[in-house]
Amino acid sequence: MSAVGSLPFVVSMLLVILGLYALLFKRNLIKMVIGVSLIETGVNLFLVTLGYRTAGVAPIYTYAPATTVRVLPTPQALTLTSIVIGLATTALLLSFAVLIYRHYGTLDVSKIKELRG
Amino acid sequence: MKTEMSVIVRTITRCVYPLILVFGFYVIMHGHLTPGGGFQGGAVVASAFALFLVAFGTKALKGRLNPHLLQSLEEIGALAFLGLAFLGIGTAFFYNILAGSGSVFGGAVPSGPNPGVLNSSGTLPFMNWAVGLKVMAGIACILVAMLVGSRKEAEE
Amino acid sequence: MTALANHAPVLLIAAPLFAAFAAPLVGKLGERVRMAFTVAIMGITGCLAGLLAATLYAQGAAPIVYVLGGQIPLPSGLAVPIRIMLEVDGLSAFMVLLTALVGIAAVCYNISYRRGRSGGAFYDSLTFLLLAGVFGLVQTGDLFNFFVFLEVTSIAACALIGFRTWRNRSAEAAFKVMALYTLSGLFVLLAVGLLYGQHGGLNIAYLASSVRGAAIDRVALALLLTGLAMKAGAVPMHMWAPEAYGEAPASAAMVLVANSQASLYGLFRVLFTLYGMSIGTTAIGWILIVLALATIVVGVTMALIQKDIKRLIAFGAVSQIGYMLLAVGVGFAVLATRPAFGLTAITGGIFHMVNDIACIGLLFLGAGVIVRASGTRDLNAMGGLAHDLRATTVLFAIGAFALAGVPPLNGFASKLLIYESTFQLSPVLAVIAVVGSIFLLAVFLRVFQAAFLGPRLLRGVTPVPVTMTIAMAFLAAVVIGFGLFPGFFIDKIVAPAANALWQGQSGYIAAVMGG
Amino acid sequence: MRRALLTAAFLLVAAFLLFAAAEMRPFGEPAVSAMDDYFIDNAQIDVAANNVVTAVVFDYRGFDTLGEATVLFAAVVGILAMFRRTREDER
Repeated sequence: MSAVGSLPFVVSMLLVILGLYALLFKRNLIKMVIGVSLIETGVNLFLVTLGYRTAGVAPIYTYAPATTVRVLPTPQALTLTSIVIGLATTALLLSFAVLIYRHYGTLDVSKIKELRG
Repeated sequence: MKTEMSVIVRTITRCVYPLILVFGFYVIMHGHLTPGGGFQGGAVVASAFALFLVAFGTKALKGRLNPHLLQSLEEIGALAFLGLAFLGIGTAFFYNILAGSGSVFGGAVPSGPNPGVLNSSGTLPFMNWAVGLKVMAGIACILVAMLVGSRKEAEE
Repeated sequence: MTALANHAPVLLIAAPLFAAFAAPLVGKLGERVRMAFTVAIMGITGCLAGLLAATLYAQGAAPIVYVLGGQIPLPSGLAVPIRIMLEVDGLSAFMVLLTALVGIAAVCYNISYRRGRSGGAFYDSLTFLLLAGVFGLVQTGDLFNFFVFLEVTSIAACALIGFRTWRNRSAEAAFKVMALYTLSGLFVLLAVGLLYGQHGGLNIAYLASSVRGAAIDRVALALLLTGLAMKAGAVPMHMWAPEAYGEAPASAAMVLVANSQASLYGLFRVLFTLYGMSIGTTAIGWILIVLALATIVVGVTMALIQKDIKRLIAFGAVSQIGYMLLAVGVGFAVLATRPAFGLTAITGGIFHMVNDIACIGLLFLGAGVIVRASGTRDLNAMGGLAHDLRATTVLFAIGAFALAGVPPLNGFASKLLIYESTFQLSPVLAVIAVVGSIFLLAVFLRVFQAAFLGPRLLRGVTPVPVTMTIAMAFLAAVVIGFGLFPGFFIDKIVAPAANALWQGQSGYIAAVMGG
Repeated sequence: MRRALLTAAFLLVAAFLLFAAAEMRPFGEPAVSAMDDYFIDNAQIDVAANNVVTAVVFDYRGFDTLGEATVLFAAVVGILAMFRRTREDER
């Protein structure tokens, strides 16, 4: 059945790697926040893919189709939690970026270093 | 900085705003029956606030979105959630005391696929409402604080 | 009383959470009401911590398991725990006591520290959130729940670091630390995901019983170690720590150190309880030892060249994390052969945690008083503060000497255990540790001389409010008490914690899984 | 020098993550699902909820949700504190 093997996991990890790249090598604070956000998305995607069962339907009984294969509910709950945590993190990071901009008038990491001396 | 968008955007916002609110409240209310729940519904409602802020700018702050009220609402939502978790302390923290008790919200549901009963699942709908209130007020609070904070930039 | 004792683990998290949620609302009634409220809740929390520890020690070695939303750990006929559990063993109880100690000192100090400044309700709220997060972190028996509390502490900590919004370095430090904390949190989450995908459970005891050291398990271990070591502030990812401790307000800096120690607790929990013997303990133990030595060396040498008093203490705090990591690394390296000095090393490392938090906390609080009184952080601009701040001078001296490991004080008691045991594994380790301590003593002698002795350089020094002195005196009493009667405290609270690591894995698993 | 170290660390972590993903079990075939099967089978009995995910979020793993609400609360308080009005004399 599993023609795709572990490809979905690899794809979500690629997203994580992309985010890491942005976080480590970009000089703009907003781009770094985007990097963090990308890593979060990658990890969330990874969690959701963990819960899939081939040909499964959502584990909700209201007007559910008559099948017994349902995907696992726990990863969905975990992902929900981690999405909200990601939202909180991103919001706080962005507000720090606004504060930094207020102090230095720039979002470039290397320029901030120069200004600080 | 121009705080208001064009008349088209404002009119459309006025039309769509109540619909988004209704949808958000629906998602919160049916959290234990259909996909969704307190967080998702709260986020939908908050997106209506976001639309409002985008369309009307800081004008929206006057009267409609009072940051102090929002903050208090968020705290009340958080306290309500904590209180609901405390209800079950007779057995254990987070024990669902109402589920299957036969009272107003304790109705049992038939096993397997069914149309759903709104007053079921014990404390779950209350928790959905508490979290929904918390999330909508919280996100709105973040949006307002950031708007005011970044507007200060433009002035300075 | 028994009902209260039964629910103590969760109440210990719920009480600070309640304080955090309600503080801004209560604050609307006035500043004094809010102060009384925070002090009352912290008092209750402290009593609960004592009650929990007393209950655990009374029932012997078996951990306390608290199932959230249910009664029994395992539903009949199932081999996987389905609900979140709190599991308190000797080490958790020790960390709970340590956190309560820090919390009491911080809240007492805050009464006058934050008076008349903006955002007092936010500050109290964030402090309680951080405390609640640490309480959750050290008690939880569920790996995903651990991640959630890790994030609670991250966000509260970063908001506290950036709290002085008018300082440009605060915002910068907060951004940097937040990015790093998030990264470490996501590493932990990724590891949780990997373990869940492999074993289909999230409970630490369940995972510990099913981890066999397969490739995925090892990857998860590496991610967990990286994430937690990052958050504890070990070299090579230590650069955030001095900025964080240096920029945070004094009482928050102390709680931040407790937070770092909670991450260290997580590291120990993962190594000893979750993995234990299923991995090559010697190799990982030596990795920890090398990291620890690097942390000591970097912390001490960087402390030597600092001019800013808070950053200097911060580097001291980094070096102390190295000592704990060193001791426990030694313990883990010899876990397979189990010589007696392994247990001694772990005992020393854990004892050093509480000693470190008392001394570092005392120093940070003292530095807060100094900065508040003199209006500068620059050591070269200070001088002769002993004329005006008599009590602070004595208390700061106690903290500084204890941290450097001068004999009658508590730092010596734990460092002696560390030296003894590391010497038996390899004399080089002990020598580096001793040299580090000597340099630290030199650093703090210089600070003491620069800030307190000499002619009076500053005029119009602000007097110290009495609650701030009480908070410092409380910590100083801990420092002296632990220094004078180390045997008593090791016997009562440190030995159960060390045993929980050294041979507690099977008990930890059995408490949930049965048999 | 710094950049080279950073690149090396990045490449190491990337290779590591890809290795982990490739080692995973095949997609769509959970290795152990006893816990989740319990949820699917018993959510309607234990919690009387049709939506199993909500049952997990608010009942079986309700404590996580409390933590998550706490995180959001902390972020809101933090952001409000960041943009608060400060007094001139405390600077």
